[in-house]
Amino acid sequence: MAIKKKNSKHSPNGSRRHNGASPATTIDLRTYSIPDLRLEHPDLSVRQSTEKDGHVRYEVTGNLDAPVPPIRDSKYLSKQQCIEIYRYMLLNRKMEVALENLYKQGKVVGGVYFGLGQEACSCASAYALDKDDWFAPMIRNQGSLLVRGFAARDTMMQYMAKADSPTRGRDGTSHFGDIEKRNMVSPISMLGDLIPVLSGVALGARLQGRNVAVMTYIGDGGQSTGVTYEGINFAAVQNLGLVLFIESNLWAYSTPSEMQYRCKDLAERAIGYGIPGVIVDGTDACQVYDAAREAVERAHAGEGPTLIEAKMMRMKGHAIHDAASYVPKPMFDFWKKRDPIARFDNYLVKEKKWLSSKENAELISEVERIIEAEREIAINSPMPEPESAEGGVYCEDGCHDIKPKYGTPKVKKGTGGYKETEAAVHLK
Amino acid sequence: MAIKKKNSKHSPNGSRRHNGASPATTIDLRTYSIPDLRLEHPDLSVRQSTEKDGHVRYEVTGNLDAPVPPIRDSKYLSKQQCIEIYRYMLLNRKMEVALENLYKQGKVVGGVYFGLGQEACSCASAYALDKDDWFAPMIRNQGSLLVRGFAARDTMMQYMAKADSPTRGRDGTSHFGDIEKRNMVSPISMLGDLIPVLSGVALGARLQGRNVAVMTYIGDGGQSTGVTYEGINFAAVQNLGLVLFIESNLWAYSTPSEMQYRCKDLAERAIGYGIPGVIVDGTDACQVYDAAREAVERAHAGEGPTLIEAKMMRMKGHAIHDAASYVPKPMFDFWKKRDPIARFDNYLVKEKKWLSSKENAELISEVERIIEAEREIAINSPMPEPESAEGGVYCEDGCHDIKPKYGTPKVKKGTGGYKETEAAVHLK
Amino acid sequence: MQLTYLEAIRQGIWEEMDRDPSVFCLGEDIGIYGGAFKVTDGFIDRFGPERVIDTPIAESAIVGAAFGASLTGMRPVAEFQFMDFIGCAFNQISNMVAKTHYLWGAPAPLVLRGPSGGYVHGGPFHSQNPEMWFVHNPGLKVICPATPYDAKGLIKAAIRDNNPCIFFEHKYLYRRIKGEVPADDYVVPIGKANIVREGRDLSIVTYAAMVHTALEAAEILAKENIDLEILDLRTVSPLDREAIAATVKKTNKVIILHEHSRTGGLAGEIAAIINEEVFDDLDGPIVRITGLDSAVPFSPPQEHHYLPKVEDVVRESRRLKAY
Amino acid sequence: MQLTYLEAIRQGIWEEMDRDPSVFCLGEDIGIYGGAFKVTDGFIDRFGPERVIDTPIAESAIVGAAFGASLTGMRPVAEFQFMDFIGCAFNQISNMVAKTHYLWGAPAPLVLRGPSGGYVHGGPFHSQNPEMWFVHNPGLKVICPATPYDAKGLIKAAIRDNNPCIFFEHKYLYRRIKGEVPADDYVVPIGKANIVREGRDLSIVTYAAMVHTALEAAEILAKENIDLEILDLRTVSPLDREAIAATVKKTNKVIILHEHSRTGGLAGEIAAIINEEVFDDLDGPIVRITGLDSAVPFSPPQEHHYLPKVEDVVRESRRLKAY
Ligand SMILES: Cc1ncc(C[n+]2csc(CCOP(=O)(O)OP(=O)(O)O)c2C)c(N)n1
Ligand SMILES: Cc1ncc(C[n+]2csc(CCOP(=O)(O)OP(=O)(O)O)c2C)c(N)n1
Ligand SMILES: [Mg+2]
Ligand SMILES: [Mg+2]
Repeated sequence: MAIKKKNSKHSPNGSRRHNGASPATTIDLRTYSIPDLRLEHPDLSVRQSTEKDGHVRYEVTGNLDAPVPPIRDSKYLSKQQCIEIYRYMLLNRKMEVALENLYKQGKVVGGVYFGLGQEACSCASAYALDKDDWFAPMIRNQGSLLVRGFAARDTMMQYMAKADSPTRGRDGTSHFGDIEKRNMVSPISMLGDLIPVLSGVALGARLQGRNVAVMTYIGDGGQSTGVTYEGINFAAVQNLGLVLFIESNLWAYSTPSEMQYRCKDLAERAIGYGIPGVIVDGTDACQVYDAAREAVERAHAGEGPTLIEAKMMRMKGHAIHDAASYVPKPMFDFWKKRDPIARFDNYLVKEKKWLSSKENAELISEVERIIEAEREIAINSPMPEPESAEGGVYCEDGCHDIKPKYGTPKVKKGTGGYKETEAAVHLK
Repeated sequence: MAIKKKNSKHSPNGSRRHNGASPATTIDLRTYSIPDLRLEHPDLSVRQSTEKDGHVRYEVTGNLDAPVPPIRDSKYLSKQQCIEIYRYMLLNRKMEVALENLYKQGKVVGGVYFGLGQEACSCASAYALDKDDWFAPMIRNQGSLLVRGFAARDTMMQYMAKADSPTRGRDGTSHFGDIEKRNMVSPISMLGDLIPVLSGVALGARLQGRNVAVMTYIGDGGQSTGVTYEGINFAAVQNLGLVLFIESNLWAYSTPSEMQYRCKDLAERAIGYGIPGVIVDGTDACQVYDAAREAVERAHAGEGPTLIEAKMMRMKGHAIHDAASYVPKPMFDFWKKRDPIARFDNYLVKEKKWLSSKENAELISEVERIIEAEREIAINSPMPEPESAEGGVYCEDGCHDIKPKYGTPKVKKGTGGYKETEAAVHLK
Repeated sequence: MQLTYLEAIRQGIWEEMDRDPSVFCLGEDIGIYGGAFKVTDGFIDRFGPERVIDTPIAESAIVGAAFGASLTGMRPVAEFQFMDFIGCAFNQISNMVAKTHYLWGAPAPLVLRGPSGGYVHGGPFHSQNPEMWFVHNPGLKVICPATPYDAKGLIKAAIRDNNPCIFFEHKYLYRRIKGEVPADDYVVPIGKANIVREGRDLSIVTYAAMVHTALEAAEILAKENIDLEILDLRTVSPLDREAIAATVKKTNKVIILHEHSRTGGLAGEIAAIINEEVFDDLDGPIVRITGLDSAVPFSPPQEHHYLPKVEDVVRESRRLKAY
Repeated sequence: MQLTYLEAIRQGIWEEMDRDPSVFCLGEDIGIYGGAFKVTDGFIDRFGPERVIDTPIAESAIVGAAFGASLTGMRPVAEFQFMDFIGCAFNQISNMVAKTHYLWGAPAPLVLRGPSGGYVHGGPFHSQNPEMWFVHNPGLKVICPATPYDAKGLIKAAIRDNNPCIFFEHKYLYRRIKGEVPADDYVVPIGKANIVREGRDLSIVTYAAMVHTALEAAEILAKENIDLEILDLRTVSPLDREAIAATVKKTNKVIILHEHSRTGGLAGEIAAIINEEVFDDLDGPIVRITGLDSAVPFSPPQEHHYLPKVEDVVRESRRLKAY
């Protein structure tokens, strides 16, 4: 990411110059570079059109036959790391297949949300975090949870509302958290609220002398919320290590991204925040990782937030109930060819030859065995007792021993700063 | 405004190109032009610094001796119009002097807010509106109210909480509205909420077949609110004629703009909204007018919103109680030299010779007479009866006859679009 | 004809849009998709994308824009995808919309509507009943219908009302209940409660989905010779004080039943009203049956435990009868 | 020593910051300026800009960031410049902060504090008492002190509490009342009400500025041989049910007095509690004295009319005594 070294407080994306000294023509020309790691720039565009039968439908235009680009070699990932990410992506997908089956068997409470087509984004982003870093997934980032050390059963039990689920039945999907071991903040349904929260995590850590990276995600739809703006701006002004992935997957429920914003790419919003923005192909794990890792390193170096826009498509409906019939079919065809797992498989097996077909097959069946075993455990967990609905609204005395996670917070040193203020005087 | 003709849906501020076809080096370079009408670019910057005595204070750096730039000749304003704007600016200032005196005489309830140093911004912006356009002032835009045909007594009576004030005592300051004659929406204290509201006004008018301009204001501080973002984005996506002035007056209460945002200029945020942004010297009435007028014309032509950042300084404290001792004194000196009225006076009298000194003196005393007369009327209004606190929470039957302001709304024509939907069938 | 609760609401809005060109809809996914629950299904085809507007995900902007449009004489109907998200527009509703008429006299004829309520395993963020925050917010009308007839008549009344109305549609009822709805144009007056079952022993004051719970309990209790009177409030702000007073005057014992959490809930307000209006007529304490004081848990056994049930009404009615 | 209410709060936060390095402050204009009401005056000099953070004007971000920091074991104290602006962070408070512990077990030791209340001609946007929205929001503790002693002891307790606390400071009291505050470290327990005046004829249940109104009324009524007992709730969530029940059991008659608007207000909740706990002890209807059901008007005569007054308490006490 070219912007990495530019650590100026203002306009990290750009430079400016004035052309001309004559008053009448002074105009401020600014050049911003939004690094774009993609190896293709799909030009598809969606709009509402009223058809002859009176129906309003979405229509797609653009080159739907463009060839599939290659995977971009990572600047950082080793062979082993690539395979590990690939394995997480497989786990992610197989787990979601298992969830779909559980749903069909009537074992799921409510709906199921899928990250189909977005596994590279979830897995390679979370893979870029260090152990001490923090993260919060959104509903499609079930892969991130696996990378961060949660078991598939955790998510499965959440969907089945089981007694042993991380929230003991109280919430579903990826709505759970863990502040003890895995540094995960639970999402809530309201889109964008996590962004200032993760910024606050970075602030808390910094007060304890630690620059941690805090990664979270937001959709092309969810980023329209005001709290997204407040949260990113807060991180920018406070120079906090927020790594925000905008999962630009073309749809927000049934609404195409054209109806969420009017700029060309959401990464452009980084300019107005005064922080680096970068665009990656969200179906290319290497690009996702590289951008994420550079952002994480900026965070660790105390250089502030980064906005990463990952472009891809949501390859199912909003949730399992939604057949996505509003999506023009050619869009599915276009993006199906860009399936992140098929492409990574091809890259590892055929291009790089880092995996033999046999090893690949073994890996796949190992993953399937794991998921099957997890599924068994999850299914066998009981439903919670009705009475377990009660209690825990407050953290009662002794329920938690709260101390700063990273050691004693920094305190202004010496008494030089001490002043006989009104309060200090009164204190005597 | 150079962007005026660029009516493309995406990135109206810029163009983009890809440099290089080689995968490893693809980077997306984008050039945005943010037109900047200013004839100087002050480089002052404020930051917190801990001094030897342990006190944390604001420190200003930059060239504090820069010469005062000339007024930029307007592309549109005639001599008469310039004088009229000047007259409103005088009225604005004299009214605020009168308010300050009323306060000292104990006649004001609560505080007084001033637009000192910002009169050009309030008056010249509102002057660019046509009669059918809508606006909503913020608390410092008392000049806008005068331009839009309200009398000084209206604002004065608001401050004194009089029975004849526009809100009959129920609210103070510029918190009043008029949807019948002057197309004004009342502000509320919460910053930014007006922005989607004004966008909605434009939407309502458009549904009635009319593209109106809707002008409102927001401070460099208030624009940090999420609702600002939601509102501008809504106008951008819906292509509504919002004309938003960011009054970049360097302070939000005691907080310098450096602590509100990290980009260089707030006009840069226009890029992320995909709308035109422009910077003007907020102490130069001609620049303010020209930018406002072009934005209003864009709105009338159905070309969508415009973001105008007006740079200036708040020349008093936040309100009358605030001595603004946190502001480094040299900043006041710097901006005092840029007083919008003194500069405009000099421009009209000395440079353009559009006003003789005598005419100017007459104008000033006419304005003083008007304000004195308004003051008398305002003072003589009674206080409201206690019981007038009651009633009017709901609009009861017959309290308003509501009909579309601009005629019958557009309705989808013909029965071609009609479809025997479930609902239609049920309706039979 | 027999309509579902959902279809009744849909027809109500449809008819108002047909009748009055100043009515239009906006919200998330309400156009081509027809809304998360399909309340506006087919609207975009009939009324066009100008009057059926898909918005960005920005609740404060949706409410703000609806309010702004209402100031020009339009009558916007804004959908919240779930009423749980209404907190995202809270300030806009409370400080901008609700105070407008009182402060500067402008009417704001807008409707904010959407699905609320539990019993569908929606979990903590898709089961909420947030009406109390708006009951405690002068300037708003808050409507919570229980039947298809009322739902249609009240949505039409809300659209025609010159005040901001918040219309809570109980998602459990959407497709689960059907009822007779006349073909002719009609409205149900806002602010009027309705006795849905006459009885002599004690009164249940309730609304929305709980009306059906109360009716079920009444059937059971009838067999034990306990005769419930059930008052469906229909509108929770402004409240129909007369109707509340009248039923208590008649039966002298009252249970207030609501789905939302107990503390600070509507039952308290009604208890205070009863004290003010008919204290001397009370022959027993005012009893509350409500949701628990927590978020609504997701897991079905927990949700069941959390929410008021028929057996709760049966048990409390027996207890109060015996008092 | 004698301190103002404001100074007591300021000392409380100061001492906690001195004592515990995990406590820090954030908010608008709290640093060099010391806050709109100067509650954090001098803090930035003493504790440095890292622990006294001036934020952008973004209430949802302030609450979100405070919450995030609390998850790392910090104890943030976030200031709202006026509590009227708390609606701008409503969703973040209600759905993120309040539900956290119940849903996924994380404690969130943060304090949201700021000035609330009327009687200062602040008008509709600077006089609000928005506590009810949070009382009806399980998972939050809501604190409204009336005296310097309680204010200091409760702000310290709130900072040490492992739950999100909302701390309403009555701006009318800030500099108008003084009271004895011990020099030693102490806390006042959250959730415990306090009898500030013992009496036998009837009870006034109230809190915050209204405690002083009730005390003034009691002086007047004492001359007429009407002896008021005054219960200062101090914490409005969780409520001290025992204390409420005990005073009603003692006097058998009760007036609930609060400043915020009537409908959906705290008096309703308390009326319901009294019904549940001590119905048989009531010798008269539960009486409410509250603000009117509208925004708080700006003009002094109107504001005076809107807000509860000493004479209201005197009049209603006489009436209830005679019942
Ligand atoms: C504030 C808010 N408003 C509305 C919703 C309802 N909702 C849930 S997901 C969704 C679409 C989200 O789209 P996007 O952010 O693009 O994420 P994606 O589903 O594409 O991953 C909507 C409207 C919500 N969760 N939060
Ligand atoms: C949402 C919200 N938060 C806080 C405030 C309190 N407040 C009133 S004015 C102000 C400063 C505004 O600064 P700016 O927007 O730059 O406008 P200026 O006063 O400089 O014109 C603040 C913090 C408010 N009115 N609204
Ligand atoms: Mg999306
Ligand atoms: Mg400012």
